Amino acid sequence: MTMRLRMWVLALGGLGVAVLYVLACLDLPSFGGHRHPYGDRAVRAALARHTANTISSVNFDQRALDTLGEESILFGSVLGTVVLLRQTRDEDRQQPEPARVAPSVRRYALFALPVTLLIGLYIVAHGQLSPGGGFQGGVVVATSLHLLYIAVDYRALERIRPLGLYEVADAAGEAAYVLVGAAALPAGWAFLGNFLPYGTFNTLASGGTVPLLNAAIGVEVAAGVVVLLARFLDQAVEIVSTDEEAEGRA
Amino acid sequence: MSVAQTLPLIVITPMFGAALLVGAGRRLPRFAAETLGCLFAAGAAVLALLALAATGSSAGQPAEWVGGWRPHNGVSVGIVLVGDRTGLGLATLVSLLVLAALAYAWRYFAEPPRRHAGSFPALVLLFQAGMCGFTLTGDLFNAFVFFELMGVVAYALTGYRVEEARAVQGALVFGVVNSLGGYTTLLGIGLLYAHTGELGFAQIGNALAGSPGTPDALLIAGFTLVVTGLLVKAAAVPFHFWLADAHAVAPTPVCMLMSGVMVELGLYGAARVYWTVFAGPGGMPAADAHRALLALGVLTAVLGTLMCWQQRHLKRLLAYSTVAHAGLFLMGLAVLSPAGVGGVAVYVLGHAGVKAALFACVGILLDRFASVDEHQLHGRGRELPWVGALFGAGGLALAGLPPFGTALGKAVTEEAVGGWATALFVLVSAVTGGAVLRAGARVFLGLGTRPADAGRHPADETAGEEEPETRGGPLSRIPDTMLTVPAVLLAAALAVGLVPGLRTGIGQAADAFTDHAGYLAAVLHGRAAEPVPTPPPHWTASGVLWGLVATALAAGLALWTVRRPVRDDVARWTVPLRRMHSGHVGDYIAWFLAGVTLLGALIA
Amino acid sequence: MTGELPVLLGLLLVAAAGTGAVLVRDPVRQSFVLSLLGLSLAALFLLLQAPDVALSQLAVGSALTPLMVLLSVRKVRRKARSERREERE
Amino acid sequence: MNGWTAAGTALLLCGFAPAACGVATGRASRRVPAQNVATTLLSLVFLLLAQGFARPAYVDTALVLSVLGPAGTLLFVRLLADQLADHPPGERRLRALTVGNYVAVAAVVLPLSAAAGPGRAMVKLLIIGVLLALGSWVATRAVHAAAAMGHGRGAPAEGMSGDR
Amino acid sequence: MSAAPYVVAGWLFLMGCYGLATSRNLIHAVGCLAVCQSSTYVLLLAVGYRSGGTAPVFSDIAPGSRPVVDPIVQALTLTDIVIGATVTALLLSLVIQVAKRHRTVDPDELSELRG
Repeated sequence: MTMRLRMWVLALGGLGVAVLYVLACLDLPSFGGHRHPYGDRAVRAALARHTANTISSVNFDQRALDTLGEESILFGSVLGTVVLLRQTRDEDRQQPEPARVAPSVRRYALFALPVTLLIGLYIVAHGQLSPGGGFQGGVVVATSLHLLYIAVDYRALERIRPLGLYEVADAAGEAAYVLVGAAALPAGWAFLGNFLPYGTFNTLASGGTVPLLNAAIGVEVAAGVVVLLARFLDQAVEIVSTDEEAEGRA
Repeated sequence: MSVAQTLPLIVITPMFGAALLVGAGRRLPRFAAETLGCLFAAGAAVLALLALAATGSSAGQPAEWVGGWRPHNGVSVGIVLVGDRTGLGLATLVSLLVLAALAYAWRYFAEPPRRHAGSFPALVLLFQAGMCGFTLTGDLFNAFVFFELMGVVAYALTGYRVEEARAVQGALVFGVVNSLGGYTTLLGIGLLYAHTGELGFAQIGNALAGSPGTPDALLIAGFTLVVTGLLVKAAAVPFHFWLADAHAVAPTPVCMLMSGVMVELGLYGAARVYWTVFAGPGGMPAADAHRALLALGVLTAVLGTLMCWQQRHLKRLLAYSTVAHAGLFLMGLAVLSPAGVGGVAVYVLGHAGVKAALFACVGILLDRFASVDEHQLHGRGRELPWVGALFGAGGLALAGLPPFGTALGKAVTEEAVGGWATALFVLVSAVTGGAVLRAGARVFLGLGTRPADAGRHPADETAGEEEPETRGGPLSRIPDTMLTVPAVLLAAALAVGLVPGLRTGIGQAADAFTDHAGYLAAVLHGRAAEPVPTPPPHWTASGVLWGLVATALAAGLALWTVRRPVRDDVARWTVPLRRMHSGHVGDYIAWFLAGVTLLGALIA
Repeated sequence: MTGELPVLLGLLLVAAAGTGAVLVRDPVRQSFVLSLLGLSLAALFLLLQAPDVALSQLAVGSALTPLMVLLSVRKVRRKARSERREERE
Repeated sequence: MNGWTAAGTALLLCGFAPAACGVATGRASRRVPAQNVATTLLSLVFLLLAQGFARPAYVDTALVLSVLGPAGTLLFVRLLADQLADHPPGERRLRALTVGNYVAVAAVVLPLSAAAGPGRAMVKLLIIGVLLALGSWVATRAVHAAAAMGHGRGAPAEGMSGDR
Repeated sequence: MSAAPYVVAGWLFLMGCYGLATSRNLIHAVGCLAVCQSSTYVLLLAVGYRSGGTAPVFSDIAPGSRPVVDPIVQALTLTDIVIGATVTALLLSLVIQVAKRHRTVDPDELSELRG
């Protein structure tokens, strides 16, 4: 198709979608309205189960199946990335040359790593109380490890990153979510039923199974993101195709 | 354990299997990993079959509220899984087909990625989990999540052979277009949520009933956007472009799944959303939905047929035949009646078996000769008589030879649509079946003149030289599994047409599927409602006759074509059509937007 | 009405950053604008009283996405550069 | 809308928005420092808004951004070192930006701490302030070092071409 | 004001589509897809907003003391963001492979799948 024709089709289509959408917007309840039946029910249900953060209650209790699906998407795409960015037959690995980083930057990274890690763990642990949760904290934890690549050296990162272990942790997070969900099935509970005592409102142990599922997500996300980034780093830093390498030696 | 309680197990069994395979995959030898994959797929299949058998006797639609959030006074905060016969039947079909694909792939691939023996089965299991979840869920957003799960895994599976240049390109196009479709659906979900304040199918339907009357622009836009994403998956024109590109390059076992059932799930989703959400008072008037679906269906069927006939790349040929059939399914659903749904259900079952079997045969050719090009393979298939027989039988079944399930489905559907549609159904079946038979005659029988210069092909065409998918060059002999799987699949397609019990079951499933009020009552109030029974799909004399006509036409068309010299150039009138299918992401996005506009205009 | 002025500002920032991310054609420069889009979205989310969502947008948008994009660019460019050198030889 | 929210909005408009313009235009040597300023100011906006909405819980967003923001900047420095080396940023401008960051952090965190009064909330605020200050210090150091190393380099170790 | 968030969401979606359709670099196209997706975040959160409301997180306020915004859309958006990040990762890895096998990331130069 020529560029010209494509632009015409695009313009017509875009115009039509815009008209459709704008007409719909005119019928929407105006921004900031007060009718949220499902949301109000969700808040009441969260309070009834002693979960201070309603969003966590929705994610890990009321609509926990969505989160299982979401976790599986993450799991599947990490697995997909591992498969897609594998080292193929016509590729070799090359040890990257050490990066030169200013000592002050290196010192900052070594200081910031544990701090970031702690903040990530805090965000995971307080998921059922204050804003945050397994996903947000998990990504922060994974990012903290990559400070080593960013500000120290790739090889430093490799030393603290036994990939096999992280892959197992990734799978374990996924399995744990399923298992916690199914744990009370034999006792007649529904799948993902909140079978644990709800605990005291606004304490770390409140919310029944919410903290457990939250932790499972945290483990999976942290491990999954590490594995994911490892594949990208491998490709960008280590893996070279054979012809590239030969030409590098020449 | 009640039927309802097994519903989540159908979804989580393959998920858990995938987690296990990845967790233990580094230590597992390939054999163990593949066995484990098959076991978990089979486990889910058994669960789905048991649940289906248990519902078969009662009229109920077992509903399981995940997390135990049962509704009080018709409102709940949870997500519901609904095990009506259509949903469970599709979950069963998915699981069985996954099992077939895994069995076919048993010794199929070249070495799996180092230390990741379990990746392929694990991805397929996740694919299965996504598809089963999509069939069972009764919640709009949850459907979107499972839709994305099957999407994400399907992109990875399509690009699985990363060393193949086309594979990664096709997977990328597939990923971009389908993701955009998913986001469109999500926008629609947002609009519907703003309108009704609910997310469950039944809950939204219930809320809409509160404001009967002609639908406003908001409802029309919501319906259009939600359905768009599902029609992208269903490869309705003009959202179909990704399908041929993805199918042409995906590993054969994945093609079996995508053509056999994933595309049809898009249609299922659209139909499910229509009947549960929009079919009641305050929803979309039936005439509007009918007009839109029928128009898209006809367009899809015609375009798919035209493109199918033009192909020499066998996988693309089969892919376009899937597009054509998806158009026929869409036309059947557009009738908006139990008869249409029942006919389509039979057709989908038969088509899944036939199409998967045909892909399996092509996979064998690819292994033997490192090509799926009709011209290059001319006569070389003579040494594979069994594969040829299966391929030919598949072609005849695709054309609608009674008593295959495809023939029954075609007959019932065309009768439901009625009138001029019969001619279109016969033509589409004849041409797509004829294209398969033509290819079969050239490849396996060596009929016609051998193309002088098979390696050459015009710029606007995709030829079929490929890297073999199997390990270390062609296998010493075809593994038994690779031959058994297509045979079993064809036998299953035959059984769909022959087993009377299946037909009554499908008839009841279709009655319940189209019963808007019954679904709402069953989900929100736990009341089993008996839908008004309609006659189940059955053979009629005219159906058999038209099936035979289509088959004869297909055979005649195939014979007539192979006797004529092979044309090297592309027929001039097809050039604009081919140019449309450019493989360019930008073009596809432009058509996508145009398609949304078209759909909206048809509905409004 | 004045209570929603901050939201309007957030919306404008998001719209501007989104438009910029499309119009900037070079992927390296786009990665800057994408990280900006992430930050603007996080601000908008906080203004819409969604701190959970703002947190996850920050987690994804401030380091993860730019890192993936930049690593991809590096891989792609390295490949292209070695091709170019090959051609010259 | 109270004073804190107004201050947060004003900072978003008059601080973050110009910094964003800096991120979106120009060479890497301008974008990278601007990116650091943008994240720092956004953290401060979050702090002000948390106070304005009377929601201490919102402070967590600023806390996360105070560590992820510098991480993002360092990442750009690391992966675009060549571009920074080819066109090093002005020494004086860098220093001015850092000082500006320090001033902004102090100007926001100190009044907020005073408003919070002694206690856990105040400690958290001060920690965020320190992290932000450290972050903008290290970002400047990193940019500076990357630019300086460029002068003495032979072949880039694994850097990317600056051909765009 | 009452429709501004919805309009911004629509604008982002169409802009993203425009970028996708005219992109000359697949990495850029993946970025445009992310822009498309951000429209869904904006729409969902705007739909759930309540004037004068605050987040339904009761770690620092007493339940019932203030009106709260809709938690459901926030949970949906969270899920959506995760999906967005993972899809971006997957598509980028496909782009890397396209670059390796086709030696270009310009969609205009990828012409192997036709007709």
